[in-house]
Amino acid sequence: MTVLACVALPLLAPSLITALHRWPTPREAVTLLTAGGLFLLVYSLHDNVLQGARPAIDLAEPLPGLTIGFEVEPLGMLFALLASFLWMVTSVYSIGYLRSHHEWRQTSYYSYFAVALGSTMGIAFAGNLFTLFIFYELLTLSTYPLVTHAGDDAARESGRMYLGYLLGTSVILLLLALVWTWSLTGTLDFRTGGILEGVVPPGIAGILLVLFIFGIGKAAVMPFHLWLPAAMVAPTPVSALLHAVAVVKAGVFTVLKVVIYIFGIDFLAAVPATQWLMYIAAATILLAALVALRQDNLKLRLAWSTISQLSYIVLCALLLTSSGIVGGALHIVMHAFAKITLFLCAGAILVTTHKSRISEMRGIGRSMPWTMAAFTVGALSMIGIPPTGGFISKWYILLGAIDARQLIAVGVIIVSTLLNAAYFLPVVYTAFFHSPESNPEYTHQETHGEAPLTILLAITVTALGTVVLFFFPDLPLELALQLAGESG
Amino acid sequence: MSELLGHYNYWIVIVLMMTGFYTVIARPNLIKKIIGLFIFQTSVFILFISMAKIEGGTAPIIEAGISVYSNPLPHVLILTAIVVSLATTALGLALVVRIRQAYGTIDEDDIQVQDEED
Amino acid sequence: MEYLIDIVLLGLLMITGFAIVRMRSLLAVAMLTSIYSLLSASLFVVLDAVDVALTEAAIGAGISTILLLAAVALTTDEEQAPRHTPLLPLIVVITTGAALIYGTVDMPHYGDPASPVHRHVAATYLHDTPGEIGVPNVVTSVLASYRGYDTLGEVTVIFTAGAGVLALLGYRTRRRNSRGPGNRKLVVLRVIAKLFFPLILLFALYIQFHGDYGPGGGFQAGVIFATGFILYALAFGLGNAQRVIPHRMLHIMMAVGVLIYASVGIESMLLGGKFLEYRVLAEDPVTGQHLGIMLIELGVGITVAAVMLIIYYGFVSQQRSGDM
Amino acid sequence: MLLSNLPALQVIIPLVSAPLCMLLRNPRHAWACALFTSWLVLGMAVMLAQRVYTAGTLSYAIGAWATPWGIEYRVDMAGALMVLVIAIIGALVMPYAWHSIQEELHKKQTGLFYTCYLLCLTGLLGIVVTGDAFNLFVFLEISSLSSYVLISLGSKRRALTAAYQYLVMGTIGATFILISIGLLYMITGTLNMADLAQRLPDVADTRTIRVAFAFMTVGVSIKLALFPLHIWLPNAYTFAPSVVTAFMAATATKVGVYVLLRFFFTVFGFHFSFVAMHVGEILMLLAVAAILVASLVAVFQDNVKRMLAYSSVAQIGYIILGISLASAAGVSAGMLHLFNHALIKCALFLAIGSIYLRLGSVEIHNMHGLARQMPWTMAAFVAGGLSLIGIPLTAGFISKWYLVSAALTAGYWPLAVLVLVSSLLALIYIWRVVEAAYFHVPAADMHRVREAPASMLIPAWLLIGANIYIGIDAGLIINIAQQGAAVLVGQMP
Repeated sequence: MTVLACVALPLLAPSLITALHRWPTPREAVTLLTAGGLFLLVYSLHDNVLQGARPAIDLAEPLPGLTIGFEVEPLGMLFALLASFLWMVTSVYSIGYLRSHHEWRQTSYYSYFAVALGSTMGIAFAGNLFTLFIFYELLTLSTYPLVTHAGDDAARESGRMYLGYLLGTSVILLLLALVWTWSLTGTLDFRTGGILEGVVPPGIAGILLVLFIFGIGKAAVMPFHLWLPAAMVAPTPVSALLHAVAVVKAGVFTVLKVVIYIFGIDFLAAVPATQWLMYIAAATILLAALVALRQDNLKLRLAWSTISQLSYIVLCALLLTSSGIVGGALHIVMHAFAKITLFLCAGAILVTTHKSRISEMRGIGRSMPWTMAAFTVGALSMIGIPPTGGFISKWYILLGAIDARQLIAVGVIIVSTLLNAAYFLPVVYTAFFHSPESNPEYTHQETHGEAPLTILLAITVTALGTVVLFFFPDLPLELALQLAGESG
Repeated sequence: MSELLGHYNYWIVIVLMMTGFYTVIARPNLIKKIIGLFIFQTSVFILFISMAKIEGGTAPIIEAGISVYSNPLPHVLILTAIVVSLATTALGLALVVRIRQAYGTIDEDDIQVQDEED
Repeated sequence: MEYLIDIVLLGLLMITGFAIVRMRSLLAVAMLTSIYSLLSASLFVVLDAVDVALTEAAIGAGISTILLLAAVALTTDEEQAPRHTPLLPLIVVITTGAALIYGTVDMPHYGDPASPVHRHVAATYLHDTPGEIGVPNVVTSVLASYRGYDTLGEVTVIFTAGAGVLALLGYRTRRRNSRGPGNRKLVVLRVIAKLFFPLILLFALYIQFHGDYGPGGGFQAGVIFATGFILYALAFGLGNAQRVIPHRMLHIMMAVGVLIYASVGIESMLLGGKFLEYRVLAEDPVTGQHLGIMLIELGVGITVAAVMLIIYYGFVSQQRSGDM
Repeated sequence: MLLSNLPALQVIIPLVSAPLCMLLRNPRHAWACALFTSWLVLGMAVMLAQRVYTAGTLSYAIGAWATPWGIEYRVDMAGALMVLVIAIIGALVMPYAWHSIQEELHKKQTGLFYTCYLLCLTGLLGIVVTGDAFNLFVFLEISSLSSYVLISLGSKRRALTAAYQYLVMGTIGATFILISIGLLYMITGTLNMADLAQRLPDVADTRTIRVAFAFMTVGVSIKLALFPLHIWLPNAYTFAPSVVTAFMAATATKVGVYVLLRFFFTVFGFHFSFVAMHVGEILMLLAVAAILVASLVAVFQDNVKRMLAYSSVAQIGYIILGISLASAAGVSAGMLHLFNHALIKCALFLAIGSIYLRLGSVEIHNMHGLARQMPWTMAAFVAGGLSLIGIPLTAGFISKWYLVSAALTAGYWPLAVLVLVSSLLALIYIWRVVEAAYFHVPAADMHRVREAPASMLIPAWLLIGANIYIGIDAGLIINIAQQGAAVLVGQMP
């Protein structure tokens, strides 16, 4: 029942939000209450799951043999905890951001945001691939209005790209893979050890794996990655929660689920295509990092960095080792905290100074020390420097690569870490150590101070979270280990 | 020879049908098309009636002393079909009259030119 | 001898058909179409289909020609030369024709008594009609009883055409014009019309009620009945004709005919039979059949006559001046 | 009396109420008559489907004449499903019609409009329930003639030429069907479909039967607008009154498909149609062409009605594709899509009809910012559009799923890809409307546009509701489609 409530609560909230569209404060209170309530609900589940329980519920049976149902397992638990926690933070942030930015259509913003979160919960708790696919599509559709929120030509253009890539890949490749799997095996349930072994020859399984990996466009494996930079026209909180956490993580989460519960990692070891897909993921890591290096727009640099980091997780999944799985699962969490911090900082800079280019941010650290300090924490975690959570996940990832004896993967991880440093540290350097006076155009910038309080609060929480996760990684780690144990 | 005679009716009927069919699809004049349809359908009626004919038979009206009658069923079918054909002709011509009132022409090509201008 | 007539008629039909394709004057084509119809009606007589011949003559050569002439008068007489090469239509037509010719190879021979057409269903009709229905004209028995439902459909088709023409052409009720245009020239026509009008109506009634015994029935009767009125309208003007049978009355007739037909079917259901099971209408099954057939033929006649007149009125009322 | 005569009454009731409707002078009464009849028809259709579902195929001898001498009405599961589709659409379209027809038609024509609508309903129902080949032709003509009239009543003059074009093509098609029936009769001596099916195997090897088969296929293909014989459809759907478009798009072409199924499977038999005549391969080619070409053309239309019309051609392609797979799974996927697409397209055309009523235009470039003025109508359009694309939780998804799965099972994976790619094309054309209505700055005089009346919104939303319901729980409808396919396919391997 709690499982159902987790999905239903955010999906039902918009009706109340819309009803209150004339009264901003109660409307935002509803958003906050929903977010808080959701987190509590999700949190209440985690104890049971850690003890091995798998709460499940079946809702409907649209097609004979295919149900819409939910079942909580460690990875879903982890993802749901992450998304619901960060939604709370982002909601607080959104209020400050939207108010100080005087955005229009705030009611529809909050409504679609809630629906998107509901879909994310649906993905996290999906009991089978069919249910997962439904919420996957719902997530795309509910985030589309958020991406095109600005309503101008650029937003529409990006919206088309967003929808085209995400629906296109999922309808043509992922759906094909789904139907194919179903017609081969007669089921789409998530089962330990997979459902394909013994039914499908490795050749077909290879084709299926290709369809799955590329069909999950939200994982942004090249060449289906361009929607992510395009989505950056959205308001910053959207980019922060959805395009650093919910949407993209839904993608890699699905990849992990498919690899572990549909194929089974033992079976995949016999599929030659796995190797090649891993190389593509590795190439994505490096190429996206190189592109990120050249971006002057801060949000775009973050977006390209996200593409690169997502492929870490895809790579982890394809390493087919238990440390790899642990690393992938942990990286979902660690990267989320770090990246959301970075995005929230970018948004804070935007609302306070109306600047989005890195080259304009000289000396900004002096007027916004708190924001930029948080940014630094996030950047360190992205690179994987202790004491931040990023270090832990990267450790497991490296371990997984070594276990799998994939020297190329090891090399890629090391090189990309250097690249991470190369594109994040200059931002920090520019902000703190460049003198603002060096550019006469921006002499008036001293007039602005720190960001609004709600924004700072949110940033502090996520930055702190990044550090805390280094010292107390127990909860995610336990869940990840349990997952790795299950996957054999 | 018997092969020729045996199918002579059908072959001519086919030629007639195709004459009508050709008029429908090749002629741009809307009335001519309707006439083509009429010829096409009437020829199909002849096909049906031809198959109903029986050698040495007579009209299917039961009379004492006659034992061979032509098949009444195609006659019945064609009675219905004639009515359908009349209904189609009437409707088609009514449409043509209205088209003429709306376009000032009943030539397909002229109408197409006008439609493209819209 | 029969074969010879058959061959000659078919040859004439072919010549007429080709002439229709070639000729550009639509008026002439309309007349040729009428001739085509008459020729095929004659052919139907040769082929023992007297009922069909009667209908084809009344409809094809009669009503259809009137409609065609009216349409030509309302539009234009001259057909423009086609602007496209007729290559594609020729290919389509030749392919279709070739397919049909291919199909004839395995057909039973013309007039062959052993052909399945004569053996299966039809033989039973011929054999059972006297006992089950009790009318000599087997065409009537099949039309009205064995396949009476088709005929209900047929009446509905004609009803649809009437409703359609009404919706498309609407109508303008004419003011009564006791003296039509050019009335001096019409004297002969009027005298003849006056003479023929009652005869035609009488003939229509004969055809209506004699359908059981000879060729004829409600459908042909309705057409002939309408023709009488068309003649009347031609001679005395549309306004006068509409005074005899007003438009509203035609609407009612057109609907009532279908309703009579259908209610015979519904009545038979109410009496515990199936739809259109006439034998339950009376104590004696054969009497029931007679009664049913008579009633539905009446319905057919009423609707057909009304629709023919509605269509005619619809076309003629489109003209701004002068009567057709 | 009612129960035992149900199959006949299903057709007789609308047939009788058409002349009654004509006698009513007041348009409102005529509308009430048509509305009442439509609902009655729906009630009977539900009863009929229930009886067939529990008791199996029903046979009704009209005039109590034994087959094959009399005309037989025969309703199996596939037929019951079709009757249900027609009845549901009719019952929903009629309440909608009142406002729309009042706006779009001349006052004098409204009474006749309802008469013709009832005749069209009669014709379509008659085609489905009949078990006699020639009777099928008669009712086909009733529905065709009345639909020519209905189309010609559109408010633009191009409605007339569209109706004329349809009349000419439709009559050619009907004459082809008549020729085919003639040839069949010539060889077998019978007109009853079941009797034909019994007698045909003995004579299947004659050229005459092959030609009869070809003519039937071509004739029916014109009626169901199979590519490339679809050219009458876009104009007819674009210029017909909105109600007519909604009704016909959901029923007329579907009945054509049903007739095709009847003849392929019941009359000629699976073996003759698919093994001897290779009709599966031909249909597959045409279906693929229809899906690709029509979807592509739809992308470039500015007139939404025309766009949806081309989309219909593509969707008919899906249905035919399912049938062309010549497997039980394929046929049931085709029938499922037939049902779902009827619901989807009707809802979309109803929404567009409401827009036409209020906006006076159905061109995309006039719809900028429309969603604020007509939120419910546009939401219905979006929901219908999503179903057309095949987004999960909609009926469109269910049928697409089955179609893809049937194609994969039959080993045609390129077809599966094609179906999915073309649903992306659907996404593009639907989204052009959505973008204009939701994400564009409103046009200057847009504020004068009001939301459509409830009588027009409710039918559209009922259809959307059905769409979503099927998307969530399709068990029943799948079961019916599979039973229908099983009846049709019968002895198929």
